[in-house]
Amino acid sequence: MVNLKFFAVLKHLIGKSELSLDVEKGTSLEELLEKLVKDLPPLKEGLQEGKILISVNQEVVERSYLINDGDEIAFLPPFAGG
Amino acid sequence: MVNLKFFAVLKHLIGKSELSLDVEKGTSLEELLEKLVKDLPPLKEGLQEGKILISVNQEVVERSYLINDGDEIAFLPPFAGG
Amino acid sequence: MGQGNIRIQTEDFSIEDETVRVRESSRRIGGIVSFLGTARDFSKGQEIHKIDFEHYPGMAEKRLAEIREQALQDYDIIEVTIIHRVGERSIGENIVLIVVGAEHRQDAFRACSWCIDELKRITPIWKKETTPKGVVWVEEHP
Amino acid sequence: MGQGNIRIQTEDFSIEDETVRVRESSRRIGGIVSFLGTARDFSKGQEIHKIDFEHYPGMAEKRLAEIREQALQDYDIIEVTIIHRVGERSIGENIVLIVVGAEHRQDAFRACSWCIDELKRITPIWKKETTPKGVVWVEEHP
Repeated sequence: MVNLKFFAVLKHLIGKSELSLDVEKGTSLEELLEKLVKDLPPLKEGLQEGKILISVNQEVVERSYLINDGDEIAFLPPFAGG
Repeated sequence: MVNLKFFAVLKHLIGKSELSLDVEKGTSLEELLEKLVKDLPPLKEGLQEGKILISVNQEVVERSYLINDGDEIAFLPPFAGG
Repeated sequence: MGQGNIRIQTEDFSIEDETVRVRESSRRIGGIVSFLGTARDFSKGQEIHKIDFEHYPGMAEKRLAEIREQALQDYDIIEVTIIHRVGERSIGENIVLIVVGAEHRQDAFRACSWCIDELKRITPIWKKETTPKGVVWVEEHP
Repeated sequence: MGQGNIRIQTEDFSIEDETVRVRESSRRIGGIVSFLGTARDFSKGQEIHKIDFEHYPGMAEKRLAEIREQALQDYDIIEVTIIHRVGERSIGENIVLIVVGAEHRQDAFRACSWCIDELKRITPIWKKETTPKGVVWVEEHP
């Protein structure tokens, strides 16, 4: 089981801020994304434009990352703090 | 009549903060200094080292400046504000 | 939390208190440089009625703490405080405060400028502006 | 005098009040950069017991006003406040405050840094430090 988090415009577009999913051990983030974008088109758009960063357990990671049970995976639109 | 002002270390060394003097119209600052330094050795030292600036009516001037009656002439050691 | 050097909070901060705290952290401090970011009334020509800041709780605080540590390591400075407000804000309100204390002012200027650049670059905070034309999620490039 | 953007005074200033005044001078202000100079407890290895600031009344205020005008002309900024304290000061006390408000932070950082450099360069203010070895008139090179 992994926990997905959506923030800001993504939360607004997707219509939810969290989602829990079962994933097989050893699945890469890339593979998870392939499944996810079918159900969540706004995610696809953001990911294609390269604007959305992905963090796992609050650290930004590459898409080759291999998912572990209990991971907190977050989708981060462009930051605008300050 | 001109009014001389001494600040900080100069005031301390010379032992006074102000001095009034009669000068002939058209006298240059350079000429005034030649007379002054005989009576005020600390002034001579500072002027030779190039450390002391001279202002007339609160604007820094060159020594070629021609003195006018009523001028406020100040001797300014190195600044240390801030 | 209200007294730490790294905070994300909805309530306002006291510029005086935060500056004095940095000043009193060491008698060696000779210069303090601060950056205060406020909510402006227009952005790209649009009048803004309201601004909402959202953050990723936990991760945002971690990034600010990392920025502080990195600044203390990379610059010749003594103390750093970073505070960012979130939630619904109005025009003119304080948004972010960075206070850097150093022996010498040049180090404090450089470190403070770096901190706000880095905050904008890596901290998961988002800004939604409400304008007469609708809602805009701001994408700022520092 | 107590409310102006250029002041030389013996009493302390409020960092909060001065910053808020700059912030409220225009709704376009998005970034405020401040420099606070404080009295450090050592200078060139000497412990300092007391610091006395002396200024040339009239000329010092004129120079600060010129610095403010020049900064407003040369940088893309909106407001500047410069305050310098004089008289007998203790370690840790506030000495100088420069607050610069601008639309964009880079302009505010540059202008604030320039103002304090220029203040040190052209303003007739002197500093006497009392150390265990006696009295020293400081000659600082910015």
